[in-house]
Amino acid sequence: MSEPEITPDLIEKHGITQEEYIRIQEILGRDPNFTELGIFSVMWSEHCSYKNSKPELRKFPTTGDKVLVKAGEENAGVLDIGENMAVSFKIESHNHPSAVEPFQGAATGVGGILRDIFTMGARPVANLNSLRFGPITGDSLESKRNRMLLSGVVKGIAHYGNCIGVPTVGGEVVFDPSYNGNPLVNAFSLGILRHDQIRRGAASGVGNPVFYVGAKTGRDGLAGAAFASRDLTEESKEDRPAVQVGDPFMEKLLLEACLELFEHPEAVVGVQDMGAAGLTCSTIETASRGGSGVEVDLNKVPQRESGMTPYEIMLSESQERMLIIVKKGFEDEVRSIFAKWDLDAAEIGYVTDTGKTVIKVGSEVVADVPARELADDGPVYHREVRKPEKLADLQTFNFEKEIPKPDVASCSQALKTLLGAPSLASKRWIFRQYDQQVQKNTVLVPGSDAAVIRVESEQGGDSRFIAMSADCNGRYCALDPRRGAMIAVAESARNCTMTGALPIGCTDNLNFGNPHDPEIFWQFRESVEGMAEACRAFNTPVTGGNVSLYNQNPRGAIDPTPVMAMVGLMEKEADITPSSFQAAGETILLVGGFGSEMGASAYLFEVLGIKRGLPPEMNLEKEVNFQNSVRELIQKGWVSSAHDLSDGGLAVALAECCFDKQVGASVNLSDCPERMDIALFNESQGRAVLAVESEKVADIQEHLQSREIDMIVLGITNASGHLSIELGSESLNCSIEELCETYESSIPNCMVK
Amino acid sequence: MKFAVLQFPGSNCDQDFLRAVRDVLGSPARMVWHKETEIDPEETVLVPGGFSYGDYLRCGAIAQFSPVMNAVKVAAERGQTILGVCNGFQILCESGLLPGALVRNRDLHFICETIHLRIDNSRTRLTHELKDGDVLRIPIAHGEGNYRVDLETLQDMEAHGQIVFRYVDHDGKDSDSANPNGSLSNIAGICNRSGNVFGMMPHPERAVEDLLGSSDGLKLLKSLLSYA
Amino acid sequence: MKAVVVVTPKTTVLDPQGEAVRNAIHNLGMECVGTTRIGKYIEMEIDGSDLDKTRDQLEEIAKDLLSNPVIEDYRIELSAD
Amino acid sequence: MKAVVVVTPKTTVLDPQGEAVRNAIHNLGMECVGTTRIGKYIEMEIDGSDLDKTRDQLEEIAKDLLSNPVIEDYRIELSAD
Ligand SMILES: Nc1ncnc2c1ncn2[C@@H]1O[C@H](COP(=O)(O)OP(=O)(O)O)[C@@H](O)[C@H]1O
Ligand SMILES: [Mg+2]
Repeated sequence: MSEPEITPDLIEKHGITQEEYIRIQEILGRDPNFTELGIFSVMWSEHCSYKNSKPELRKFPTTGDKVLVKAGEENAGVLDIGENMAVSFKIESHNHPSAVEPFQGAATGVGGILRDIFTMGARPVANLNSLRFGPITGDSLESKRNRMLLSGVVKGIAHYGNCIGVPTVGGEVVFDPSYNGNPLVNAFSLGILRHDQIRRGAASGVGNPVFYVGAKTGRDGLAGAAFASRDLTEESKEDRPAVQVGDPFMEKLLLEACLELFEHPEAVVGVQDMGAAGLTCSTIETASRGGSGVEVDLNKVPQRESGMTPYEIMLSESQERMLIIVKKGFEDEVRSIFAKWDLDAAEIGYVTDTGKTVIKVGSEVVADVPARELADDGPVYHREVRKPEKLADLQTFNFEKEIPKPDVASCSQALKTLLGAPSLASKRWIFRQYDQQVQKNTVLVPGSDAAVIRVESEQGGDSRFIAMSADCNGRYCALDPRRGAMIAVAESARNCTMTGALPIGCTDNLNFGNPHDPEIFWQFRESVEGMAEACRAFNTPVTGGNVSLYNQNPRGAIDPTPVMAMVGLMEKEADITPSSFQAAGETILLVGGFGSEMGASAYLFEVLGIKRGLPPEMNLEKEVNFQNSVRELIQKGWVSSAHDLSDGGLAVALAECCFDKQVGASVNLSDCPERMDIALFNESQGRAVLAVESEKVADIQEHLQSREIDMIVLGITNASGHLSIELGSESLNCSIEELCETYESSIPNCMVK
Repeated sequence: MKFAVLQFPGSNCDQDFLRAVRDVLGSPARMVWHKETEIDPEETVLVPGGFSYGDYLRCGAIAQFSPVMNAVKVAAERGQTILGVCNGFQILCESGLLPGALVRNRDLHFICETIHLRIDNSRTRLTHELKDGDVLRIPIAHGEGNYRVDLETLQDMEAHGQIVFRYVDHDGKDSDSANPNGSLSNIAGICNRSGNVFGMMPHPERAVEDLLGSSDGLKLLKSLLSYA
Repeated sequence: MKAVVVVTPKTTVLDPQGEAVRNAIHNLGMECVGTTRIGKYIEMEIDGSDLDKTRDQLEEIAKDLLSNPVIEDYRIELSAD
Repeated sequence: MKAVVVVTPKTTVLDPQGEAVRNAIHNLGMECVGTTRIGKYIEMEIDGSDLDKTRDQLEEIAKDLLSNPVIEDYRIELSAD
C-alpha cells in the first residue's frame, strides 16, 4: 500500500505546527507515518485536546459532596441525587455541521450527546437544546436562509430525540445578526442511573478483548482530511462528506443493547463511545485511562464501504458506534446480547501492558503510538488576550439621557413588540415538534422556567424531581463577557429555583470566535472566570462541558455565547411550582425590588434597535440569597406560581404569567420611582413574580424581610381577561388574548414565509 | 385477563404502556418480543408507539412482517382485543387488521401536545365505561397521524360504528381547527368491523396520572380491563 | 442486475409534502410549476441474471412492503447491468 | 411539460433507510438484493414550452431546494408532454 510521503505541506494541511511536529518526533523517537500523522492531528485538534482552552477550563470548580464522577474523568460527570440514584449529564455543540446540513448536523449532535450519557451506564431521560440563529424576520436572503436553518435544525433534533424515545423537555432559542451564517446548536442530555451502574472508560486487564459494537465504519466525516487521502483513492472531495448521517434507530438498538449488557457488570471492564475521531480517540483514551495498551486489527472492524485505508478507518466519524472492553471469558454473553438487538459486535483486539495503541492490518503494523502521551501530553497554548478597544464605548450609554421618555401608548406598543420578537416570543412552534413526554416522567413541560422530570426510586422510596434549564444572554456577554457569563449561571439557576429545585451542578458550552484573535480570547477568559466565580457562589460544580471555537462569519465573530445548563434537585413533589398564574384572586408579589437597569436590555435591542450599555449588575451574594429565599417560600408551601424576570423585565414576565391559564392581572406600579419604560422593562437581576394566597402575604413579607429582600405587593390576579398596569395617573391595559396571540403567532408567522 | 405489550426494535412507548397497565391499573402484564410467535388466548394485545424499525420506508411498514404479527393476526381472529396506539395504530393499518392508512401530518411537522378527544362510539370494549360525546384530554405525539381512507369505506365504517374517537375542541365540536393533523373527518381512532381491533393516534398510556397532566387515558384502559 | 421501484402517492390521495414543495418552488420565483407529487425512488443492486423470476419477486415485494396500496402506486424498472 | 427530479443519497453517505429496507427484503426471502438506496422522486407538471429555460430553472431549484449537495445527488428529467 503506498501512502503519501510526509512533507511539510502535508503536515501543515493536518493543522500541525512545526513545534507540534517536533514534539511528535520526540514522542515517537522517529517520523510518524501517514496514519500516525492523522492520529496525532485529530488527537491534538482543539476539539479533542482543548489545547487553546485547557488552562482556562481549569478555573472551573469541579468538586462537591454530590460529585461521583468529576469533569474530565470520563465522558460525562455524575452527581448523586440520593436514594442510591444519580444523574449524568452534559452539553455538546454541533455548530459547524448544522451550518452545512442543518437536519443531519443537529440530529447527529443529539445522537452524540446521548452516547456520552449512556456510555456512563445511564439511561438518557431528558434532552434540552440551546440554539442561536440570525434573524428570521423579513424577506432578505439571509433571513430566508436563517429560517431554513431553524426549520432544519428543529426537525433534526426532533427526528433523533423522538425516534430514540428521549423526551426533549426544554431549551432556548435566540435570534441575533451575529449568528448569521454561523448558527449555534448545543444539545444537552441527562441520564439517570444507580450508583452501582456507573461505567468507566478504561481499558484494563491484559488480554481482555476489545469489542467494536454498533454501526459499520464508512468514510463519514473525512472531508476535513480529504485533501490528504485524495491521492490515495482518486476520489473527489465531493464524495467525502463532512456531515455524517445519523441513524437514531441504530442508536436506539445500541442504547438498549448496551444497557442490557451493563446489567452484567462482571462482563464489562470499560466502555467508550466513538465520537469525534472515532476509533482513534476511543482506543487511545481507554488505553490512557487504564494505564495499559490496546492492540486492534482493522481487518476485523465492520466496514460499510470497500477499500478503506487504515487512515480512513482510524479517522472515520461514522455515528452510532462504541468500543467495549470485555472481561475475558464473557465474549459469548456480549455477542448474544448484541445479536438479540441485530447489532454487529466484533472482537477487534485486546488489552496489552505496553502503554501503546498498536493498529494492525492483519499482521502488518500500521500505527504504533504511546497512548498516554497522545492523550495527555498534547500541546497547550496560553493565548494572548486584549480587551476589545471599542468595548468601553459600547458600554457607555446613559439611557435616561439618550432615550426620550415614552407615553403609555408607546409602552403598550413596546410590550407587544417585545412579546412578538422571535427571541422572546413563544417557542411552541419549536417544542411542539419534540416529543416532550415519552418515558412518562415529564412533570413541567416546555413553557415553564425550567423543565422538571420525575426520577422514580428503585428502592421503593419517594420519587425525586430534577429541574433543568439552559441559558445565556449573548448580548450581555458581548457587552461584558464576565458579567454576562455570571448572569448565564445565575439565570439558569434561577429558572431551576423558580420550579422549587436546588441547583446542584451544571455543564457549560463555550461558543466563541477564533481564539487566535486576542480580543476573542479575552472574551473567552472573562467568560470562563465569570462563570467559575458564579458556580462557586451557587456551589454548583461544573461536571463537564464543551468548547466550540472559530464561530465566525465573514463579518466577524459571533457574540460570545457561554451557554450554561443547570440541573436542580427537588425531593418533594409538593415543591414543584409552575411559572404561570394558576387562578384568579391571588396576590401578585414582586420579589427583589423594582430594579432600574436598562443597559443591554431586550427593550433597547428589540424595540429601539440599540445594542449598547452595561448589562445589569450581578451581585452573586445577593442573587444566591434571593434564590434561597424564594426556594424557602416554595418549600413552606406558600407559593402558587413563581416566574423570574429576565428578557423584557417585569412587563414581559407578567404577561407570560397570564397566558397559560388565561388568568388576568391588575397591578400597580405607581410606587416605582423610575420612569414608566424603566419600571416596565428594566432587567435588573435577582427578581421574580410570585402569585400567593392573600393570607400568606404577611408571613412571606416577614420571611423576606429577615433575609433583607425587598418585596412589593403588586396586585391581584383576576378573571378580567386583561393585564392592567397602573403607572401613577396613567394605566396600561391590554387584552390577554391579544397579547397571547402576538406571543404565540410570532415564530409561526415567520416560518410560513 | 392479562396484557401483552409487543416490543419491536425501535418501539419506545413499550415500557410506558407496561407501567400504565401493570403499575397504575394493577393488571398482570408482560412484554412480548417481536420474534415471539405465541400469544395466549386470554391476553389483550397492546401494540405500543415508537418508531418500529426506525419507521423507515413508511411507519409500520417493516414491523408488519415481524414474526409476532402472525400471532397477533391469529389472536384477532380468535376475537381477542388488540389495541394499537400511535405507531401501533400504523402497524395495524399496514398489516391490514384495520382499514385505511396514516400519512404525514397536514403541516408536515411532528406534533406533540395534549388534545381533546371525543368518544363517538361508547359501545366498544375500549369505551364502554364512557358515554357518547364525552371529551377526554390525551396527548398526541406523531408525525404521521393523518388518517386516510376511501369514501366508500368511510361511510361503511360510520354505519358500523367503527369511528370511535374524533379530535374536537374543548366544547366537543369536531371543527377543522381542532384537527391537529388533517385526518379525514377528524378521525383519531377506529376499530374493525368485529369490534375487537382498535387503533388510535393519541396516547392513553401517557394520561394515567394527574401529576403528568391528565389521567383521562385510564378510563379507556379500565374499560379494557372490565370488559374481560 | 439493477432494479428501481418508484412509489408514488395515488392521485386521489392528498400529498401534503408535494403541496409544500410546490409552494416553496413558487416562493423561489418559478411560478410555472403546477401539481407536484413526491414519491420514493428505491434503487437496488440484485445478484443473479433471471430477469423474469426477479421481476416476479419484486412485484411481490413492491406490493407488500415497498408500497401501501391504500395510498400509493408503484412501478418497477429492471435492467440487466 | 412534465418534470421529474430524482434525488438520491450520495453513494458514500450512509443511507439507514436503504439498509433497513434491504434487511426487511431479506427477511421476506429475497436474499439476492444487495445495496439498496432510497431517494426522493419528485414529479411536477409545468406550464410553458421552453424546455431549455425550464431546465435551467429546475437546476437551480433542484440544487438549492430539493437536494443538499453535501449529501445528495440529483437528476432532472424533462419531457414536453
Ligand atoms: N429550543 C427549544 N427547545 C425546547 N424548548 C424550548 C426551546 N426554546 C425555548 N424553549 C422553552 O420555552 C420556554 C421559554 O424559554 P425562555 O424564554 O428561554 O425561558 P426563560 O426566559 O425562563 O429562560 C422554556 O420553557 C423553554 O424550555
Ligand atoms: Mg425564566
